[in-house]
Amino acid sequence: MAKLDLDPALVSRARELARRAGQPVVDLARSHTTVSVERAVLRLAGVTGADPDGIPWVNRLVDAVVDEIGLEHGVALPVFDALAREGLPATDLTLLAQKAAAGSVRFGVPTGKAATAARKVASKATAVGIRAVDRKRAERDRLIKRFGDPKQRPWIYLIVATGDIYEDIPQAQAAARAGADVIAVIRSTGQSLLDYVPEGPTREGFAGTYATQDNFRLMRAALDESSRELKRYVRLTNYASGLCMPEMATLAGLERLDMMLNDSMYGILFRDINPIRTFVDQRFSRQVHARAGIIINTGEDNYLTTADAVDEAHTVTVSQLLNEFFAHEAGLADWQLGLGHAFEINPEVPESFRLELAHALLARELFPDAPLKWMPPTKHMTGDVFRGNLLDGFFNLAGTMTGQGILLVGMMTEAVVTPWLSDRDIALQNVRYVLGAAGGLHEDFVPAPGGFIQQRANQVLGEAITLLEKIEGDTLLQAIADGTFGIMKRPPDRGKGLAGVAKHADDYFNPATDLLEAA
Amino acid sequence: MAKLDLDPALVSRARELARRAGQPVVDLARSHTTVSVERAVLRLAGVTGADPDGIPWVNRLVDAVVDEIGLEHGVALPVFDALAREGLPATDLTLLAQKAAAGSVRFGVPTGKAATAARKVASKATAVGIRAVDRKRAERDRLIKRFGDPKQRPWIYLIVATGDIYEDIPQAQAAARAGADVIAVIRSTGQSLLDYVPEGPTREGFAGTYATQDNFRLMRAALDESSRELKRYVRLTNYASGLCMPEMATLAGLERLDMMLNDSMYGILFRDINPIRTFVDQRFSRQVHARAGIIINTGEDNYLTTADAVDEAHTVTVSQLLNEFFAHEAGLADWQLGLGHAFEINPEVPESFRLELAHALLARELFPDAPLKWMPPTKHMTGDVFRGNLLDGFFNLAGTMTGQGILLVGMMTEAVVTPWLSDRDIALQNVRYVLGAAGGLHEDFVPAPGGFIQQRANQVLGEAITLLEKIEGDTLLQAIADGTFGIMKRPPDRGKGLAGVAKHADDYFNPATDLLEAA
Amino acid sequence: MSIVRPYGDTTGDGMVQLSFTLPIPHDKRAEGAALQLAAKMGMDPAMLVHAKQMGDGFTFFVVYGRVTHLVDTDKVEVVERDFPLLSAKEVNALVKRRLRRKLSVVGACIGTDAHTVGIDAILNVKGIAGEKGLEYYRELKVTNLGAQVTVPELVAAAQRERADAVLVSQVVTQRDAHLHNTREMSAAFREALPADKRPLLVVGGPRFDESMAGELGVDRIFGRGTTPGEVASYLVHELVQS
Amino acid sequence: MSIVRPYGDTTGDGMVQLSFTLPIPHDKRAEGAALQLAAKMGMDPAMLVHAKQMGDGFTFFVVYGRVTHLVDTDKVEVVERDFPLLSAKEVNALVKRRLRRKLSVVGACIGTDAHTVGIDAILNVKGIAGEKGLEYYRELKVTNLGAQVTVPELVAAAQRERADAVLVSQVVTQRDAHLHNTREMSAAFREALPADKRPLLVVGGPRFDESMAGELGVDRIFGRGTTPGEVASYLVHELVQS
Ligand code: B12
Ligand code: B12
Ligand SMILES: Cc1ncc(COP(=O)(O)O)c(C=O)c1O
Ligand SMILES: Cc1ncc(COP(=O)(O)O)c(C=O)c1O
Repeated sequence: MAKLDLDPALVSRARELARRAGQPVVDLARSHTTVSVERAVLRLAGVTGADPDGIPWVNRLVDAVVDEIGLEHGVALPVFDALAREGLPATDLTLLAQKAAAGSVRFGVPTGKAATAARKVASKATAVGIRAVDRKRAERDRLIKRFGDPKQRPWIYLIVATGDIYEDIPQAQAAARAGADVIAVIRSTGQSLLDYVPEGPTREGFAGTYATQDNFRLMRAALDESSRELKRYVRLTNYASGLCMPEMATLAGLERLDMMLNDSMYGILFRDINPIRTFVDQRFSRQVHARAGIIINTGEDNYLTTADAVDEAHTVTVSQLLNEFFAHEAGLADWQLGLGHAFEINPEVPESFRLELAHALLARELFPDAPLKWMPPTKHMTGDVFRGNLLDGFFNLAGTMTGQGILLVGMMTEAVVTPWLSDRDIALQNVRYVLGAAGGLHEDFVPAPGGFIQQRANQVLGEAITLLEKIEGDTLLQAIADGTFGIMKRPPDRGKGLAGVAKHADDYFNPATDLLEAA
Repeated sequence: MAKLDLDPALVSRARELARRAGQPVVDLARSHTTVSVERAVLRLAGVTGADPDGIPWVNRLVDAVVDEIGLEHGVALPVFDALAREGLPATDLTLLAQKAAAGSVRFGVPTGKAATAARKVASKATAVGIRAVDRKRAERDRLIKRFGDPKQRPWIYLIVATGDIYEDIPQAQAAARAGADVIAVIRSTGQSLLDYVPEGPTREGFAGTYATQDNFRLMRAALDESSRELKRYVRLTNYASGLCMPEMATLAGLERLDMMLNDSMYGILFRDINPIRTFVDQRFSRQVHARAGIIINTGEDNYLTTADAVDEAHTVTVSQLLNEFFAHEAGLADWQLGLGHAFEINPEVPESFRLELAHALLARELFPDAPLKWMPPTKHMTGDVFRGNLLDGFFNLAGTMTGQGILLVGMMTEAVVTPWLSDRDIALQNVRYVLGAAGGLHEDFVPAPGGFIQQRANQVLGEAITLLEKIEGDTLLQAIADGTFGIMKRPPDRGKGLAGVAKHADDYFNPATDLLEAA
Repeated sequence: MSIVRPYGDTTGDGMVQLSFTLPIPHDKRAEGAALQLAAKMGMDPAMLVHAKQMGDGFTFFVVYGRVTHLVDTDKVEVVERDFPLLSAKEVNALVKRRLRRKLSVVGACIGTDAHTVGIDAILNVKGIAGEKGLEYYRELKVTNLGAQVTVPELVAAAQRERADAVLVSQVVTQRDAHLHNTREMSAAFREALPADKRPLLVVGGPRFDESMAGELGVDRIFGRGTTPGEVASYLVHELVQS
Repeated sequence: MSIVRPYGDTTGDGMVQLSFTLPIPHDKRAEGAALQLAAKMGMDPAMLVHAKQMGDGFTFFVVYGRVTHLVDTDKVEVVERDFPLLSAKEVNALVKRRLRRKLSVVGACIGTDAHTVGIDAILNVKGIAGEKGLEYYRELKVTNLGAQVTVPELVAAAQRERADAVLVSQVVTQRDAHLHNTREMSAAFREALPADKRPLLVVGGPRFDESMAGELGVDRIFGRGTTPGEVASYLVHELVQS
């Protein structure tokens, strides 16, 4: 089914360059930790709940440890050591956090026997959490077996974004009934910069609903109901992104979310989060996703909202190759790689649709086993909703003609509001029409040999290789600082959350990473 | 560019069968005349204007002749004989009509010298009219040379239908400016059953504007203005259809209309006009169109509004072959054959878009030199205007992917109202997007050998041949009576306008036909 | 709950979408004019999200916003079906038993309207939406006059066929053609026949307002998506049962 | 002519298109409810042309019809440009000659809004619609703080940079986030600085109502499609010329 006549040697070279450009970042991630990584460990070990101000006990506990002895040892050793000293069982970890918050617990880094004991209890406690994740994965497998997967590719992915979980739920169920295979609950605009995960069911988000463990659970339960009704397992998506990326991944694993937005650079570029913080958080979160059987969705589509989709098409390819490398390194399998790309070429550009086909096919053929995530037009959507629905139709068509795996359904009101109930219905009708009427058209789509589409795809691949060569020489961190991706310049010593990063001390201990890497 | 792998022997056989099925109808047309054919002759010979009740003098004159001596001799001989007897010059033919209406002229069929003289003057007078048509054709050629043809295929064809020529004009000009290459002024619902052509500029049509010589002239002048402004010759279309088909063709030739809706069976099926009346009128009107350099548009699309577009697809093919035969017989060249077909498959049918592509390509490959007229979805359009605009987009795409010649632009409000100004603008934007973004996609559209599209096209061709064999055996008139086309049953001895048909007497004389056939 | 509001994405948000053209060129004043109209329609706040000039002197607008109006579903006036839906079997049985002759129905599309698909869907055996048309009913005698029937022709046919009911279709509505034609038709029947001899007058078509029957002088109006079964049930209810 | 009506296909026809959802299932009553809303909005007659149930309890409607309202273009209130449009050269010359120092502009996207494309279009050299952004102007000193800037950070930056003007962008509008953030920002400047030391406060974004400046406590609002030249001209007009 190779339609582009790509040179396999060039493709290998591109992958090898991505590996070489990515490896230093992996080394960085392996030698650093962050407050959120540590909080994620504590969540796996069983700390739950929040103080009366809504600050989670994991935050209080990590903060207490950091205040006293810093982050560089990891929190597991000092925490389990303190637990032992307090004479509490591992199931009372939350109680320890409360005591620590009250200032009644002291922390130190144990050595010798105390360390060995703490390590052992810590590993055991964390393993309980990881087993919970494993059970959720098995449960998902069972439910998929029982209810079945969507009949068609691409899977149909829809967002809800009311800000209120109790409005989101009926809208998500209506969408599922109308054909959605995947529901994503968009997060409130502010959440990614919060250095804690809010608690409880929530009703007050802006342009999105807070991601909380309770909201995850409520929505997953609602979609389980829909799955039963529809005899089709409806997947749930949220974001492992922002300052709490590792914790989000953990909560997703614990609440059986099925996909997570999880990009190696999105937070850096679009949330101005510190690059090192992001890469460290990213590696941990991906290890959790790998274990939880969660499909990640990367965010290359976003670059094309700030950069031009024709001029910068190759930056998408480069980023996909990097995301692939980081994902494999963290243990994710190809079927878990929802690499992102988007239909964002200015519709006024001559042959824009054929250019989109070329770009979409290039991704398809570079990553034949990944369930590519195909994102709809956003930047060139205007208040002209009639035109908007038309563009979305051509986006859907490109998706089916090029065999995309996950189709994020575009809304005619993209430039106006977060989607209305009716927008979603109209959008799904659009998808149903296109997939129904032209679902087999890919059979008759044969890019002319040496023609416009093949030439364009090969050109983008060539530009991607040139760029990768440059990145490999300059380092990826420097490339990010230079504005290579999405024209956003993000130097490694700037951005939010840097304070929450520490280089491992020699005695750094993280039972979760150990367990995840042992598998 | 043959994409369907049609068997040339089958194609030839289909054409031969159409010839054999059509010939008896041509023989019928050659041996009959109608009141409208005769009125057309008088129009060419210079009769203009109407009585105070709005009944054209051509009608009064033909009626007077018919009352006295019947229709079977044609009106030219008796009229020019009477003119001579009244001592009037040929330029005073209208005066004669007025006298005849007042009852002060007697008519007979001259013989001998009187007949020879009448024939000569009649021929000369009619030739003046035909020369006027020739001049208009030359003028069109000049203007096209000066302003240019549209840059792209398909030509973009838009309708205006306010009922008021003075609202139509600015709307047509706005449409031309927004990209229309062809403007069609839809006629008032009642007009096709009027056995006369209304006179003067008009403002009171229902769902369309009366076709009158003055309205033709006003709109043509307005579009000449637009052509000058836009540096692109904007074509004008109306209807040579209904009871006055021959006169409409004549007026179109005299006022430099560029295309005319002119089908061999539309009036029979959808206006319940007598089949023989229609076939006679049709042959004359096509001879005029041939002379005037007018492109005809046939009406096969209409069948698919009453019959199913999949089940009855082959009836469209059969009708196209018949229309082609009748057109060639009447002297039309291939470039003048805007054979009709339509995107009318129920969008809920699986692979409906690929079926549309198969049907559209079949027409394209059967008639490679004809500027096929591709009609938009109407029957399956609903009040859901958002969905409507999407369907129209896929219609436009099928048009460009299969190389259609004339694209009648679909409107999102198809199921609601005759088009609003804004509907037209939205529709043109749709066309511009599709042609701009995917105008070259046909290069990459290669129906899989032996696949869905090729199979479907060959199946339709096969069904068409089977039906043509049946028609050849039963006669075309019988087939029409049986409801073969559009499930409308129309026996040859029923329907409107039969009274206005006569079999030629031996001395039948028609100077226009003689001149047109001499060429 | 009888009071509702339009729903965008949150209960009670009142959001609607509106589009229209104003016959003025596009500039700030035109945008203000568009917002003025939206305000008069009760949109507050109204967001002008799209404006595009067409030709010289027209601008198309798309507006989104919240309407302040409340909808009271208790105050809705609808022509509810006030007769039971019967199967073809039941219709036939009732006609046979109570009327003891076939019920005569004359159908046509009058005026210059040539849209027969709708009336044929009701009358022809083929029917629509999986229901057979009235011709399929053994006890109904159907005369379908087709399209472009003049009112005098229709009245004559009704008399000739001793029509119990006359079914008229009107699809073209531009300049209220359907209303004019319907009024002309009902007046002609009133003129031609005394009240007790007059057939039941039924009109149908996709753009009728079903509540206008009285105003138009007919007994019943059927709109978009009517099925033959509904019509047959209505005829039996009016002509056989009451 | 100052009175106009919406235009469908004939002058004065008053035709508009409307769509919305009601939180009720689809039936005749729901259609009646939809028409009731259309009537309240001034549509008469209103044609319900599409109705589709979504999920259990919602129905989407499309309505076409004539509105009875008149639009009076003389009564339109718009924020017209009340300053001359200047070229970059003219702007630079005026600042240089009259102000005799660089004019300091601080820009940011505040709150949790991370949409920088709009403010960057105004500030960055690259600009938009063929016009260079304010950084290109030799006599302007631009400090672009980027996105997700808190109000205290913005006030501090404005003081540090001795800002003559503060330019704030707000793109997210759900639950009126843009209005809340703008009010918070203008209040903070009022609190932090005496009136005569306060920089000119300018906000922009695609969904602002330009006439709300007073209400929001800012000096000017710029909406959809603003170009850098307009902003520069306005700044010079307010800060240099008057
Ligand atoms: C098919 C069609 C045609 C065919 C008609 C073939 C035929 N033999 O009927 C052809 C191609 C010939 C045609 C021609 C024209 N058409 Co036409 N046509 C349509 C189309 C595409 C579909 C109509 C249809 O068949 N609907 C399907 C049937 C089943 O639905 P229905 O009619 O609503 O009927 C249902 C109910 O309303 C009800 N019902 C209807 N009648 C009755 C009667 C009774 C007694 C009862 C109980 C119930 C009932 O029950 C039916 C079943 O549920 C519509 C657009 C659209 N998508 O709606 C335009 C449309 C109706 N046509 C239109 C026009 C303007 C024309 C022309 C006048 C254009 C022109 N100037 O050339 C011509 C001339 C026709 C004429 N003189 O009337 C306009 C009318 C605009 C308006 N609102 O006034 C429309 C809306 C298209 C448009 N937007 O311009 N047309
Ligand atoms: C690009 C984009 C993004 C990019 C932003 C990248 C970046 N660095 O800016 C990314 C992908 C990161 C993004 C993310 C999100 N986005 Co966003 N995004 C858009 C999009 C597609 C285009 C916006 C844009 O760039 N327009 C182009 C610029 C040039 O236009 P502009 O902003 O209007 O600016 C002009 C004028 O308004 C004016 N102007 C603007 N600001 C200022 C300031 C001053 C002082 C002046 C004088 C003038 C001025 O001048 C500019 C030039 O003419 C819109 C949809 C759309 N098509 O509009 C959605 C949209 C704005 N996003 C939206 C949302 C909800 C989000 C998210 C919150 C979704 C989520 N929950 O994950 C996230 C989070 C963002 C956050 N925290 O703010 C919504 C907002 C809904 C609403 N009305 O409240 C929109 C409308 C999409 C939708 N329908 O849901 N988004
Ligand atoms: C990869 C990725 N992560 C996260 C987000 C959303 O970010 P946040 O919730 O952090 O605002 C997006 C936006 O669409 C994304 O593409
Ligand atoms: C071939 C043809 N003739 C005529 C017409 C219109 O007919 P009339 O003006 O006779 O109603 C149509 C309708 O679209 C048509 O397709």
